Amino acid sequence: MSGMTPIVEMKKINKFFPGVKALSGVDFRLFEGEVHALMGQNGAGKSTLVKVMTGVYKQDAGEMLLEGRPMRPDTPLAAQKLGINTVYQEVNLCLNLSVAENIFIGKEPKKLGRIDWKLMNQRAAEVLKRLNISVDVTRILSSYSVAVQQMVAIARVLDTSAKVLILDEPTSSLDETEVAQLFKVIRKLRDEGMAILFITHFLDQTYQISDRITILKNGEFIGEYETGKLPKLELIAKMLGKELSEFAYTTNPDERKKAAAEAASDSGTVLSAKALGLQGSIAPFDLSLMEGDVLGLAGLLGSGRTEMARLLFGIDYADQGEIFVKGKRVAISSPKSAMMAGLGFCSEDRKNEGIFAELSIRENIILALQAKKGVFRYLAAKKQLEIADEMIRALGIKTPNSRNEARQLSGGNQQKVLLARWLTTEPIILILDEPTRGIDVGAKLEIMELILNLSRKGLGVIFISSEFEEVLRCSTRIAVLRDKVKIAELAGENMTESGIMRTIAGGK
Amino acid sequence: MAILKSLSRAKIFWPIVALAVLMCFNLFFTPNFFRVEIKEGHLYGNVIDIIKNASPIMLLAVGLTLVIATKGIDISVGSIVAISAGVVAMLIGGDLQGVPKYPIPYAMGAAVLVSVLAGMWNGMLVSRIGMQPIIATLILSVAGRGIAMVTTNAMIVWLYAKPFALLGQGYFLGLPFSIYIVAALVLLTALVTRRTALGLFIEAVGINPTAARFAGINAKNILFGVYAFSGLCAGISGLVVCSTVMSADGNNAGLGYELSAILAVVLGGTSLNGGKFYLLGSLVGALIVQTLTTTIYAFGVPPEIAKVVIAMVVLVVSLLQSFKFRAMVAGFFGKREFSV
Amino acid sequence: AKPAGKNWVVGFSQIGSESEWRTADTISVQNAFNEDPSFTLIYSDAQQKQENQIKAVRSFIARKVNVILFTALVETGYGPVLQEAKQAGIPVVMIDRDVQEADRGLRLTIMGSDFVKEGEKAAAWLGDYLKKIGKDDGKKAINIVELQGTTGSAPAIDRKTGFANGMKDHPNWKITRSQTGNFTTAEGKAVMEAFLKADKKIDVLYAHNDGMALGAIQAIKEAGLKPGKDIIVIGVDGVKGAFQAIVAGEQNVTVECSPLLGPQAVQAIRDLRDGKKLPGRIWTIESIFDASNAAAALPTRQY
Amino acid sequence: MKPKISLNSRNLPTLVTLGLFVLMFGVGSISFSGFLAPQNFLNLFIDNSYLLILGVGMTFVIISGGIDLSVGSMLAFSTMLSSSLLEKSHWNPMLVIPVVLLSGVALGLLMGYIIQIFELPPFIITLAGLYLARGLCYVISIDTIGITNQFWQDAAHAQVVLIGGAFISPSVVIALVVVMAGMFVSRSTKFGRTVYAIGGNEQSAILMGLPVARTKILIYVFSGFCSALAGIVFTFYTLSGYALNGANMEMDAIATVVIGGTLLTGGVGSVLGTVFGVMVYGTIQVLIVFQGTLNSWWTRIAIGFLVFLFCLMQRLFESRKGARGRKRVPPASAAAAS
Ligand SMILES: Nc1ncnc2c1ncn2[C@@H]1O[C@H](COP(=O)(O)OP(=O)(O)OP(=O)(O)O)[C@@H](O)[C@H]1O
Ligand SMILES: Nc1ncnc2c1ncn2[C@@H]1O[C@H](COP(=O)(O)OP(=O)(O)OP(=O)(O)O)[C@@H](O)[C@H]1O
Ligand SMILES: [Mg+2]
Ligand SMILES: [Mg+2]
Repeated sequence: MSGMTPIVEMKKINKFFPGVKALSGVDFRLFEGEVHALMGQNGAGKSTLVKVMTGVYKQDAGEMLLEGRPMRPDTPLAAQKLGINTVYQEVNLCLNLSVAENIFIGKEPKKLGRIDWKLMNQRAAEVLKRLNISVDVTRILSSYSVAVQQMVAIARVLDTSAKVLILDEPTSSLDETEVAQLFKVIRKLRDEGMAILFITHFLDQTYQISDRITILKNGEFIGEYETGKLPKLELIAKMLGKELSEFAYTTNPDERKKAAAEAASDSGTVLSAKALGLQGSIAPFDLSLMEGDVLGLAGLLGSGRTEMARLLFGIDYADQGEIFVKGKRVAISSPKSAMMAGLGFCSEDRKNEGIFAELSIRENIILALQAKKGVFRYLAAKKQLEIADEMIRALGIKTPNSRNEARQLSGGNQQKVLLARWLTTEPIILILDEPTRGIDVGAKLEIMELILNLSRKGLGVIFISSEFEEVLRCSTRIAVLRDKVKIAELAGENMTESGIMRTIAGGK
Repeated sequence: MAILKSLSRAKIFWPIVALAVLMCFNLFFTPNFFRVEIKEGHLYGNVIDIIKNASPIMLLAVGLTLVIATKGIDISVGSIVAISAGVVAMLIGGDLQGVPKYPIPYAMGAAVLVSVLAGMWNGMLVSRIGMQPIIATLILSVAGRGIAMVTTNAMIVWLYAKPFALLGQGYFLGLPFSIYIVAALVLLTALVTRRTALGLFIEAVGINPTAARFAGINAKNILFGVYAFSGLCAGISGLVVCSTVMSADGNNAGLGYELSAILAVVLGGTSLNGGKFYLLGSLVGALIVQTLTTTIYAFGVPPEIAKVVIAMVVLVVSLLQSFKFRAMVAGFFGKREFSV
Repeated sequence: AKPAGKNWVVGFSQIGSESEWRTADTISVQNAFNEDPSFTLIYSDAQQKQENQIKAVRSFIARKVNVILFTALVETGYGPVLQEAKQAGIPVVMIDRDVQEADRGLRLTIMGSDFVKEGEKAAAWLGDYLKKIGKDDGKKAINIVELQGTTGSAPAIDRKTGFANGMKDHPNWKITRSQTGNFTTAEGKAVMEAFLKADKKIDVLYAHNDGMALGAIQAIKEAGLKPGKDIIVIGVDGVKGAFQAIVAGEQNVTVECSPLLGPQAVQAIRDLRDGKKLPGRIWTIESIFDASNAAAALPTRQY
Repeated sequence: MKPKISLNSRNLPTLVTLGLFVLMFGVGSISFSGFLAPQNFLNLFIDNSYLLILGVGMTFVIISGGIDLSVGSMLAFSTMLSSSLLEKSHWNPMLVIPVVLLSGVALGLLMGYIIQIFELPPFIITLAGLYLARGLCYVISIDTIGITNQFWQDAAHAQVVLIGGAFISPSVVIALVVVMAGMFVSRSTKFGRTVYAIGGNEQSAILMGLPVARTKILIYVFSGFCSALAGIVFTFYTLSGYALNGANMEMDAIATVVIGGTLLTGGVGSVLGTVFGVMVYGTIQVLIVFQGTLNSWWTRIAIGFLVFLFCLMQRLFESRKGARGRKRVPPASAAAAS
């Protein structure tokens, strides 16, 4: 490799944001015909590097070369013209346009100077077919799930004959078959000579697809490695700078399960739902959660896990069934009433349903607590500061100051802020919808550790994750969903990956 | 609190600069602009006029600041001013001897009540029915003037009840009485929004209503509340407007005030995209707008080009607030970036 | 024309309801026609927009009215639609405000007042009054400030012109400041406040309507001066408020511009229906009111 | 343009507006003789041709998530400029038209440039534009300027007779051409689709590599052009320039666009919807004239009430439609922060 000129080479890149050194002296090389994984913890600077490369940000120092010649894209458009196509971390599409348009806008097929809609729709369907997706491409994008949207974002950049393809966490909301399909396409493109930069927090995926790995840590360049020559543990160690044994509980699920089962057996029920359901959203289900229980929700994308969480938290209003908290029937008609009843909920869509981008980190953290206390019992500034700093420390949120705007945080740190928001309300039941999505290994472990610690203190947790491994690791029991129906509850012996798989496959 | 203050101070800097520039212009070019004398036991001068005449806009701006912070807008306030003025005038009545038909406080209370109801109507359309604010309030801005005309029978109602003149024409400790009303309202609003969590909730709703709901904030009630409050402010403003000229003119009272007030809020640093709001900034914005008007009168700008002058000043003040513009002027050329 | 005694539909396109004067005008016309059951009045308010007036006249034609009463917002631009009315055989009677010369053939007659003349009357009155109180020696400068109506509106332009015409005989009269008060009391007051601070000596205030004059009177009082004595106050229109102010000695004069055109209009249309020929111009009866006759007239004022 | 009109969610608001128009016209026809005449229908176009043109420009602005308050004043300025060039400077009409259109383009460019480059809110900058254009009117003349120019006279008096003796004016032809062009541009060009994308999510549009800055500026240029053209058409209508023309007309334009189903939050709407919006608006006015006894101030209340009914109905239709899927975040809340 060292003999060739890289397609893209970045040398000694520096990028500062007010109070944050996002990148300092980062080197990066991307070659033709390779899949290059960029690894690092939340806030390591991965997305920033991508944005510098594609003209969203301008670097403060350093130079960039494209096929050996200096390049200076100053807008994403310019980068595209240079042959660099990107799917950014935040799915960036226009929900008001049709699926086909989202794929083709800016490069629509034309006939006699006007957009050829027929051809466009046809071609869009074809591109999506390569990803094994078949949807009505003339419908507007907002009518499809995040997963479909993610695939559309990928389809958009697959269409062209670009030299470089950048995918910033494209798989965070895809299920396994979708990932497999995506990888097939990526491999094909690689074999055709495209250079692909791939960012993910899934280590397995990194090993499945990548040829080489560049590791960043705290905005600094750690090293560039051949994937085959870098054992997984070493990779993790390099990313974390931490020893794995520190996370004893989670790495030893069996012991944990035993301990938790004991704890749960002699404690009371904190939450139970009886025949709770909403027409067209989720079929009536029963559910009960003990003190110190972690109930995992497993299922494929679109199986109705989010719907279940939304019903419990009063975001959608159930048209049948009832909810009991600590044995008392409660009327949950809004998130506020759910909160007052002792529930907390971290949404899977943190950009639109979680974070207040322009509010400070501190305000983001105390908001739910404040809402719980009511308008008039305003937390004094000092108290706010105390709570926020405590949380920032406890969850390891990377920020120089709790006064900074939340939008400046990296995705994973925003997730932690959300978690902090709910923890400060001291809920007795916490619902976490994909809290580990788009989060690096270190933070994932930290969050899972946190969940377990909380449950040990008596908190009841409902934990949703698309990774069965995580669900298995944390949960004392697992509810399995399929097609908006809760089909089974697994405990003890049956709680294995194959058990879940079999249950999901079972009914068909 | 300290942080909030320092932030708002930074925000308020540019509006104050703009105001200072306008004042400087007058210092050099308008004779006697800053002369303040004592007449009839109170202060008398252009500067006093500016404060006095800016009061109605300031009152509106207070309400609008909160509305705009929720990413809304209220273009009906001008019409509500007319309604409030009409109601109070009809209830006090045009008796030449100055004997009010109904006691003045009752009349004022009724006018304010009607205005709050109007605000609640807007709030209902926005928060419950989910209409877009500009359209929801467009309805009342069109119909409201009609309502004002109906209340006054399309006549200008002249008032002669002396005590009522205090609001808009009276003086207290040498200063226009209306400025105390403004001060009281602002103080109260600042207290309620900054000493409770209301301000934070309003900002949260303005930035991300869904997330606000998920965090347990009753976004609908907040929206409803700010529009009702805006109605209240417009109602008080209507009283002052009516008292200033001791008459209610359904056609012209408050005409175009909504644009001036929105301008004041934006010049004061609150973004039309919602979020952080700056009450003091809005007041400075209102002063800018009024200083401009008074300057045009006092300097003797011909009416034909007055509008052009206003346009230019609005433009310059807006540019002053643009970070990009300041960066450009400061010579940081080519530092283009997209915030994502 | 149709046979007499038959029911007629009258379309009335009014400018709007921008002032109390205008409202009085509208009500006067409406009442006058409603009192006579042989007329059906269709009324349209253009909300100060020329395009709305044109639309209204078009709709009148579609509705096949017998006659159109028309107050023109501006002088120009009604040619095409008046042409259409003529083609449809519908006579047009102008009321209060006329259309420009070129289009006058398209309408039957005009009834109403003359804004230029109002301005001239105001200037003439001022000349007499100054002579009477012996303030004007023909040499010493008389400083006049003017509160204009809405910039560009016909009454504002004409009343300014008329007054300027009247001033030609008095070289020592000087308009020191002139600014728009948009015909409103509030702005009249605000502008006058600024005038008072900028100029040491103001002898006369000429306001294009009474509303602004009344606002200015309050500003004068706040400045510690006596309106009507220290500063002579002239208004136009003759609204009730002005009469009250004249009686109170705070305003000196108002030049009447009567809005009560209804009875005259009905009479004209009746004549038309009866097949009589209308004169080319019907003047409204108007006078001027100052301290000498205002008190007597006050109880009879309708608006 | 899309070949078939299907009843999908995207053109539902347009159809609702169309339905309401038909309903109102039907009510008028039943209640008043002379209402249901071909000419009365065509009058809607004759009397609102300038509003149609303004509406097309405004539709683009609003779909992009912006707003243009200057259109009414720009129209007035355009009437003043053309009438003074024709009558005072005696220019050739063939020169006046392009110069006036260019002036609209220039003012639009100025506003668009400031909005885009300095990241200032369109509401405020176009408000400044409103004052500026109105002020320039007075600078030209505070008097009305009647137009005697023969070309203009001909354009004003000309009637394009259709079958059955009913006629339209040349202005209607111009307006329809603008409408067609607007429909074409919005549906079938990259520029048009970029406008929708910006309205949907500006940040996304940037990251998708769309020419956002250029498009945003062009939107205001186009709106400026439309205002200037509407001004010319307006002079065909009134044969004069008048500084007070088009006061508050921006609100009429915005109202018709909104009644036509375009969302003020951007991203959703259509030019055809605006056409129906204008028709509805015109029909309301004609109905009120035909009715003929409503007091002037009651008409205002009535118009306010009608706008209310319209928006209410649209909201109901929308929520009925939205009730089918589970309610997700509306795209509006993801609107770009600046
Ligand atoms: N627009 C911005 N303004 C200020 N700070 C920023 C901005 N964007 C990123 N940062 C900061 O730069 C650092 C790097 O962020 P970046 O998004 O590149 O991390 P990342 O490696 O992609 O993390 P993740 O895996 O969580 O997505 C973070 O500390 C973040 O807070
Ligand atoms: N606004 C919408 N309109 C129509 N269908 C929708 C809408 N939002 C989601 N869906 C559909 O509803 C299903 C539920 O998706 P969702 O992602 O919420 O499920 P889930 O079980 O929570 O899975 P996950 O949490 O892994 O995303 C999907 O099939 C999706 O296509
Ligand atoms: Mg990232
Ligand atoms: Mg989900």
